[in-house]
Amino acid sequence: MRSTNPYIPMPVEIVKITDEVDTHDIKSFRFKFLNAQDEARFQYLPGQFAELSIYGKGESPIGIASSPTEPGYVAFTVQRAGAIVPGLVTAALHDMEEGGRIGLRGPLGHPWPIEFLEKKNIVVVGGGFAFTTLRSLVTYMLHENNRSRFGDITVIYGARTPGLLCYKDELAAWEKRSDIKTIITVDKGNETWKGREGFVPAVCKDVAPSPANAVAVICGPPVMIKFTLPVFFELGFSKENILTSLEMRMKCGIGKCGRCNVGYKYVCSDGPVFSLAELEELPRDF
Amino acid sequence: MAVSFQQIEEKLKTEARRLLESGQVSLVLAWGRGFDEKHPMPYVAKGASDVDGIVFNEFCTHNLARYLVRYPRGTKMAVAVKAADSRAVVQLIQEDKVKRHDLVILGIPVYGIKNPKTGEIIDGKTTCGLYNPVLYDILIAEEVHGQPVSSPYAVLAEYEAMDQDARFAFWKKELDRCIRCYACRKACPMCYCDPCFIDQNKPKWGEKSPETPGNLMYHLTRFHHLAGRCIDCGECSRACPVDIPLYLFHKKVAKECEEMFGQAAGMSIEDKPVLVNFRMEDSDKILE
Amino acid sequence: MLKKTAIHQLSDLTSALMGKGTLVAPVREDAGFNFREISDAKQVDLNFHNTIISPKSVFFPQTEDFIRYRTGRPLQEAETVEPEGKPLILFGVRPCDVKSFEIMDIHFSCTGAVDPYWQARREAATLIGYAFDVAAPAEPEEFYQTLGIGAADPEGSDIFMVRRGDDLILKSITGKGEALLAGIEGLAGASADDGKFFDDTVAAGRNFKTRFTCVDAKAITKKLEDLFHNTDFWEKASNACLSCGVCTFACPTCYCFDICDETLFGRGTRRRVWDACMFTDFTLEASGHNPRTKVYQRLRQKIGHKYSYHVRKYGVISCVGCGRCTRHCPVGIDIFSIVEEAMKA
Amino acid sequence: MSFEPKILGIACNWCTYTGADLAGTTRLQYPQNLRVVRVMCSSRINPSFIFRAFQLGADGVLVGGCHPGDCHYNTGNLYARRRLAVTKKILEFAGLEPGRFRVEWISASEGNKFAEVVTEFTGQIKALGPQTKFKIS
Repeated sequence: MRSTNPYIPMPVEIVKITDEVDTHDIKSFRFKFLNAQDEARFQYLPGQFAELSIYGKGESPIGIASSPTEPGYVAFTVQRAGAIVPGLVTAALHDMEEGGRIGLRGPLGHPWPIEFLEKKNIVVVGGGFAFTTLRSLVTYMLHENNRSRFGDITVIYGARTPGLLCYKDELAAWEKRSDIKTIITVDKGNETWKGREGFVPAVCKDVAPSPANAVAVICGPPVMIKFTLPVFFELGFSKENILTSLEMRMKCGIGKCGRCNVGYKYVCSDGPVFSLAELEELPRDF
Repeated sequence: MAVSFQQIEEKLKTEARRLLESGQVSLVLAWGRGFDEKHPMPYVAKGASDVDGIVFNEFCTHNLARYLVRYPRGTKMAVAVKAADSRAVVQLIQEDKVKRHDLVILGIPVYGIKNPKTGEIIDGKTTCGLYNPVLYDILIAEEVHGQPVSSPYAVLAEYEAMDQDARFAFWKKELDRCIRCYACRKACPMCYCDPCFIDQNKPKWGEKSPETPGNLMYHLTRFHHLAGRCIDCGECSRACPVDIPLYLFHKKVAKECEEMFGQAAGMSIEDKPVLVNFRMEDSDKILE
Repeated sequence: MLKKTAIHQLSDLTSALMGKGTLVAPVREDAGFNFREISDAKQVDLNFHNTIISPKSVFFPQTEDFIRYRTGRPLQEAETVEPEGKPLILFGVRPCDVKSFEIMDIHFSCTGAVDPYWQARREAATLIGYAFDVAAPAEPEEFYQTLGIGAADPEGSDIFMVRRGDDLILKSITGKGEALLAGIEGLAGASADDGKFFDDTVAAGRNFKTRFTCVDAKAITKKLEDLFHNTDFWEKASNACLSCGVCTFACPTCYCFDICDETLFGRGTRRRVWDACMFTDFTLEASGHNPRTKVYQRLRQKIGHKYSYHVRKYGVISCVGCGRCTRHCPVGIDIFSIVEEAMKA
Repeated sequence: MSFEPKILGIACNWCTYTGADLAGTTRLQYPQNLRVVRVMCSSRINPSFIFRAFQLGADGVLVGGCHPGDCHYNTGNLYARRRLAVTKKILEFAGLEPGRFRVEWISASEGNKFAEVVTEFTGQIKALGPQTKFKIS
């Protein structure tokens, strides 16, 4: 019998590594489970995360980038940490090759509230590599079985430079589709960049998605979130209809270790997805 | 002549009020009321209205120099110091963590301070045993003279006489008790590194769990980091919830440094800390 | 069931208990008393007021291994350390500490994910509580009365002990306790007078005065929420705080831990180690962002967590007033004084 | 079986390490118990290296640097001398046998001295027996 001990990771193997950006510090990893029963147990929805576990290094909580509509693997987009805090796990993962094996613990946390999003128009706003769980959400919604459950889908995605956009092939594919409006922007373009230039909040203001029956799902670096939230508020989105995902240092991922405690919530087990209305209830301690 | 704690308290209040009212300093570090008589607390007066909260009694053990590094550089501060505490201030000035001209040092010559936990008088056994501050701007009481003066290192004789194995057994027993709450380093006026070496994970210097290997690494390295810097205030040992006599090791290292380099920590702001200094005439004898 | 034994025959009782399972009891050590696993029945010493570190370490040890592995070996060879459920007898626990287990149960095994290590040990344990001496005054640091805990509350214990002169009266409180007590030979039967003494002590324990009286959980929860942005208040409260971890390590209801990997000579363990919200790097994220860089923010988190967030999440204050944090604080910070100040602010 | 100690050597790049090279190229015989780590200067040695070496099972630690006054960086070994002297006192007071830690100044031309020091130090460690106090079991 397999252990149901929540602290024990499941073994997975790297089946594909994609170098996402031109600075080579963000890679996507596809994992397949080594045990079929683990795969059956790993039932997740977009917005959840998992602990990537490398023995000898530690664990690192990362949002799931794949969608449950993509069977056979689970994917994560991981940035090599280390600019300020040495990231042991992410560095070790980045040094691994296809065929390498690590541990996976999850799925953890609450997903984007899919039922709440149904029948509504969805505005997905992402910045930089925080787009991972949004990529999962968009892929989920665009799946042929799911597309009819949602209204209009608008994606606004920005990065600092064209080279720093993740999932370039998929973005290109989305741009060609008629059932999703895709707006890509970069802070500063280059010679070959023919798309938009401008910061995400400004672009949101410019695009001005209608708040009618709409939910904004926002994920990005803190400064982007800080300036984007008011834009949507001004556009008329209610606080309940603005969703975001909180970042906080985590260890156990199951609401036991106390580290991600903010007010009466544990970000890991009560979040990481919160609406703006819920966030305003919490002390500003994150 | 007996020390009057009451008079010291009054004088501290007077000086604190004067300094705050004149705007000469923006805060005064002193002691204030705790939850009972026996437990006065470090206290910060930021305005004349806070001054009444200042107390001074026989249980004011804390070394307030510890708080100097908490405030932004350039903050004008007054700090109340007993003898050992003043050495910590001197040492911090030597290490350029605070500027002399930002400080008003309120020196308190005193004896008979007691450890609230044990009720014992704190003397040369667990501290440097000095009575008078080595550096001050304002003297809060008359200098203490005529009290017995003992070597702060006398207490070491018993441990130095032990053979290697007995001494190792002694330290193993003491250090194994450590629960790694880090009260010692947090109470220490000279422990200001952020992050502390033991909290680093790359390189990882020692284990985080409170077991022999990590405990030994943490404490030996900490003793080393304080070599020639420890001013022997004894705060680490008083802070320790499991009563590890850290002061013994610090005293030993201080004694060796004094003998080898001819300089005690925190005695003059002209000095340089001994381990960031050298003399051409240093001898290889110290390595023997 | 009511039994008694003479104090000087305590080692007979403890050696009988050792035959029933692992015995953990107070032991006199260099720095004071602590709960330890007993190897010699004579080690047990009931002449203590309370232990330095709380007995939470019996169920939630400071270091707990989850996985043992070898580096460079296939992942599947890693060995899971399964939670142990061997019979355990925890002897001589003070009522406030008994209460702390109930509070920890809510967090570890009754809400959300179940912590298998805590649960297994807890289920396998028989608790033998021990009343404070209600004839002597409380120590100045204690305030369990404030939180509605009596000095001789038998609730939560399986067996509860009261000292009467040179005798120790033992009463079974639960079925589990009764079964254990019935299985111990050599105990004397207690008289009706002893029974009355026991009940009187419990009653006296309810009226026993520690510092402070009565704190309303709802009121303090709200108050601390309102005070969150009052930086002046928190800076004042934390002026002396060194941000070491004594208070949290000694606390019976602090449960924060770190999960870390320690590897030596190719052998490694994934383990949890107690951590403290007072440490600077507690909330340091991989991005370098740290929401609590200042001492006042960390002290606010600690007090807020115990007296406000925990109440809102789990319905109870996460404090039992044992006074350990105050007793061991190197600078004499007293959590209850801060709570009192907060109520007044 | 006779005891073959594990000895950690930490040698400065400019003098002792080169001296060790010279000992090798001149085919001097000395015990093979020493494992040498090269550092750029003896003052680069963090005392924690030495504590850790003993924890990880070193029976002895030998530090080699330039003669005082000859440091490639002018003053590095003068700082190192003071620091390592303190390290030695700390190890001693912690209860480790004093003979297990030694600092020697060996220049690039002193291949002979290198071989002699290693021979003598190895003999000394052999006499002391295995180091068990700090070693993590």
